[in-house]
Amino acid sequence: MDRIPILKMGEFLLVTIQVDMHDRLALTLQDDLTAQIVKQKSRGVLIDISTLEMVDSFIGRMLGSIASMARLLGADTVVVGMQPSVAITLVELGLSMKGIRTALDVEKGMTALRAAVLASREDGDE
Amino acid sequence: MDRIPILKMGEFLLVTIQVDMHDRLALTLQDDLTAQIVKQKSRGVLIDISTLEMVDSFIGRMLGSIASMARLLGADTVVVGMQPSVAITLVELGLSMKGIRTALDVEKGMTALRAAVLASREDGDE
Amino acid sequence: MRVLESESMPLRTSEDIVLVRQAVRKKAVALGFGLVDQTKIVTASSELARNTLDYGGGGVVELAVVENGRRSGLRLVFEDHGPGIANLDLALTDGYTSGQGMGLGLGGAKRLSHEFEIASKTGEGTKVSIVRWK
Amino acid sequence: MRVLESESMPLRTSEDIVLVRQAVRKKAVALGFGLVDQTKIVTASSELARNTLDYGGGGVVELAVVENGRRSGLRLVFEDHGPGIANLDLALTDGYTSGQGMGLGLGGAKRLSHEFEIASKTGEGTKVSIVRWK
Ligand SMILES: Nc1ncnc2c1ncn2[C@@H]1O[C@H](COP(=O)(O)OP(=O)(O)O)[C@@H](O)[C@H]1O
Ligand SMILES: Nc1ncnc2c1ncn2[C@@H]1O[C@H](COP(=O)(O)OP(=O)(O)O)[C@@H](O)[C@H]1O
Repeated sequence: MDRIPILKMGEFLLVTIQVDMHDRLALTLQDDLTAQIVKQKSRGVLIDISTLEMVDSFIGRMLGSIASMARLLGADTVVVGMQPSVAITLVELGLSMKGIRTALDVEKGMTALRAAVLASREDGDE
Repeated sequence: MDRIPILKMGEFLLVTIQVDMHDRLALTLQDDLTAQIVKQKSRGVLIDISTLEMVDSFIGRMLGSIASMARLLGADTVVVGMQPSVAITLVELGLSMKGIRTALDVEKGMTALRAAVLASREDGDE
Repeated sequence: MRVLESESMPLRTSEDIVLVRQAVRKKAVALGFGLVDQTKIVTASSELARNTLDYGGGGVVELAVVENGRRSGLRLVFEDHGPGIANLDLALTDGYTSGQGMGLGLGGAKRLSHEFEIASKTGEGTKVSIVRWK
Repeated sequence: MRVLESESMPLRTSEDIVLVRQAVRKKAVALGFGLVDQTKIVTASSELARNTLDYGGGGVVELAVVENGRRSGLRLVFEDHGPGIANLDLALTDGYTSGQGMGLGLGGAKRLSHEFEIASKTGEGTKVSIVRWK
């Protein structure tokens, strides 16, 4: 597989990572997502990692970069479904995923994104 | 309660945090532990947080400080029993507990400490 | 957003932070929040309560059960009459602390909540409001 | 420490890192590691495999099932003939990277393992060995 598909759901983008990504694939995803946010004028990105059995510092950094770039482009990012064993390992690895919102599942992730978009509209901007 | 008890188990110290600690109590624990490591010439510290329902940045920083100070005094620290919900929240909070080893339970924590002590003896020093 | 019930608690000592955490947990459980959601809002409350105490010189928190259409949630409003925050962007930056902290309280509380508002005036005080929906 | 079985895998491309992760997972499962322990050793292997590739210019990893008295465990030895590491203490410091990384690979792999050894000579290469006991 050389590309992870990006789904458009209204004003949000949904990515479900279903394979053990090699590093180039992760970088391609990062680029593709940035391009899609711009193209679709998306307000939010949901990244479902519930099937990921491991997040190392490379993937952690990728998730952080996606969130930062999305923010610059006016979109919020929520990482969804992180397995508890992955979270425990991340803590010991010493990785802080600064700036990354998480949610238990896609539904809760949507709730979080909608609230964020609503809040930033009320404010005019954040 | 104004003190959390510290148990001596051979060359290790065991602390079981069983209360929702207020900040001063956490700082007292930090001081008491440092004093006991020196007094007992301990090689390792096990901190059991399995009953803690929350770790905020204050407690996270305390755990990190204990590990750093213990390290300076020649002792390894293992934090034991972190609940998955706590780990997931720590990741979103953005806290990296740099330098902290974790283990699922006290038994696995002891395994990790024994291995660390053995390894540093074989090396002469780390 | 409709307020269904609300209660206020003082924030004067570090024991008060513990009481607030426990009250927030109780309300979250009563609202039917799952364990992870409970932990998130309790952790956010602990960060903000400590700021009110340490930087605001103490204050109050209002815990409210709120409703918005079909959604119910928990709203927490922390208020103090301390020195205020001169530069809000800086204060919200992860890693920035003017004290001994880790600089994650405000940014972390924001991520752990669904809504986050902060208002502060130098010399007058600070008010931080968060909501977490069920 | 007695070696019960061992196998070697090349590390030449970023796909090889994925294969190593999968092989490590398989061995950890076969040894009866719990899910968290599996995840820890797999994550450590991923960090070290990437270093072998990115900094060491490629190399090999040896996966071995080992035994020490009644304990069984998994030992991974990563070896390359790259430029080596001039300052090991610096390389092991959390947050230090000479590249684009997060500087957590070596320190993190050490924490995620029960035993950790590193040997490196400038101009000759680097060898990192970790063990995780069941
Ligand atoms: N209630 C408050 N009153 C005055 N200043 C505050 C208040 N809350 C936060 N601040 C300021 O914002 C900074 C960042 O806060 P925070 O992100 O919670 O990190 P920390 O609590 O670790 O310092 C604080 O160091 C402080 O200068
Ligand atoms: N196999 C290796 N060969 C040469 N240098 C290495 C090797 N492994 C690690 N290093 C050096 O150690 C540094 C720290 O490594 P690490 O902690 O894994 O962080 P990162 O991989 O994010 O750079 C690297 O940036 C590199 O300079």
